[in-house]
Amino acid sequence: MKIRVKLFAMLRERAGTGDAFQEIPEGSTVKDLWDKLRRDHAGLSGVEMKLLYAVNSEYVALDHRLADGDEVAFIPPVSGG
Amino acid sequence: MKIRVKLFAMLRERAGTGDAFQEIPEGSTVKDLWDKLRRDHAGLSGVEMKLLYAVNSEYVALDHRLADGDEVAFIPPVSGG
Amino acid sequence: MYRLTDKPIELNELLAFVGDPAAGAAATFIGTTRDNNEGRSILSLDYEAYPGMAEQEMARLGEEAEEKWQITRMAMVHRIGNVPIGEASVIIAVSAPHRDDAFKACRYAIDELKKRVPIWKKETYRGGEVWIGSQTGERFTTPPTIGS
Amino acid sequence: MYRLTDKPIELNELLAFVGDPAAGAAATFIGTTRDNNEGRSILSLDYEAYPGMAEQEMARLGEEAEEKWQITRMAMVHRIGNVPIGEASVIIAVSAPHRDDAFKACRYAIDELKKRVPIWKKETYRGGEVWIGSQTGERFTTPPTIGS
Repeated sequence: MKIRVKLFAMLRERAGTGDAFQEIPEGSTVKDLWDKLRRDHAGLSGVEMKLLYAVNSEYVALDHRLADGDEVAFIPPVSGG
Repeated sequence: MKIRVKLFAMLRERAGTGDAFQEIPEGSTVKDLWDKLRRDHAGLSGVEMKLLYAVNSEYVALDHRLADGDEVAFIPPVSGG
Repeated sequence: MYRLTDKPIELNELLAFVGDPAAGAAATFIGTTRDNNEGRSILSLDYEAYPGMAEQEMARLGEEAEEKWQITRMAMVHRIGNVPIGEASVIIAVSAPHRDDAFKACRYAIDELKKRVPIWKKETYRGGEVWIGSQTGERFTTPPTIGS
Repeated sequence: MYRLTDKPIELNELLAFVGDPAAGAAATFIGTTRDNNEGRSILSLDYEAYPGMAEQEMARLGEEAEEKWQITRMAMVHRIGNVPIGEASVIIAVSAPHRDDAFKACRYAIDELKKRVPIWKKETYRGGEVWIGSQTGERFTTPPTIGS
């Protein structure tokens, strides 16, 4: 499946990109995608902060199953205001 | 004693004046002044709303004793905002 | 800044007054004149104040707010005279390092203003007018005016 | 009106949007960038957002406020990109027939925005920068950037 990955703030800086496509196997979850990103980007492997996850702009749980064409956002602790 | 009397809003309209001088005897209280005003102005005699009283711009009780030159305000229920 | 004015209140002026590089939050309250009250259509609104004492009471409740919360600055301006429908009759602005203080102080200020600052509102309807706060059981329209 | 902008936020635009002859009260919150945080002098501030989702979450919490309180209209604009010290990073305006609803809905909106709208602030100090919210125990300055 082809997934669009959005990274923000510190995650974006650590990965060196905020917007990329990833190929992942059928049936993958948000967690599978995150594990893959951490393997691919050394800068993400040390991330320990609590993240939130959004698929197509809706918050989801880490075990949410992805579909082809999904946009997945990894959301570090927000600090707007 | 010469006292300056300030009346506002409905009291002012009922008395026909908002700013006047009154001569009252030495030792008079705010209540004495109010009783005199009610005798002088038919429009004030029927006033039943709860008033507040200020002498020289400070809220006082009805039995506050007046001094020559005081400015006494009769304050109907406020409705600013 | 505690002031009465017979001109439109300039919110930006209040905000400039309370603005401060150390204050991260500002809360404001804007009271506007409505076109109706309890189902009756309002034609016009007039405010009267006791000048001097009104500003003094506003400043006093500002000081009380400063004792209760950590605020940077407060501004409060009330309009008097005729206020066209939909325009601001009162604006309060409060700045503070943190929003909780700004909100609470702003709320306190408008609540206390309505309780004790000597200002009165008169609503004019078709066929009558009422000094708000002074209504009696008799449901008067225009009260008789007695010469002094 | 739920919006991101990279230009100065115009409070008057928000107030015009929420203004209504039936609404007697408007509460606003203005968050401004401060020149310091926990004793450190801030040189500059930058905000980043997840466009699309940020506006959607703002609109959602506006709808929640409408369910909880009787409000007339809400407007919420957050600035992104570099925000000079002392300028507004966020403004929320809420109109309502009565002030209690306006205050509560405005407070709810800023509290919830800070909890869940996907926007991030980066503070730059002399010698380092920090994404607020993402600080770790190690007290990093500029994090290493790894190429993709």
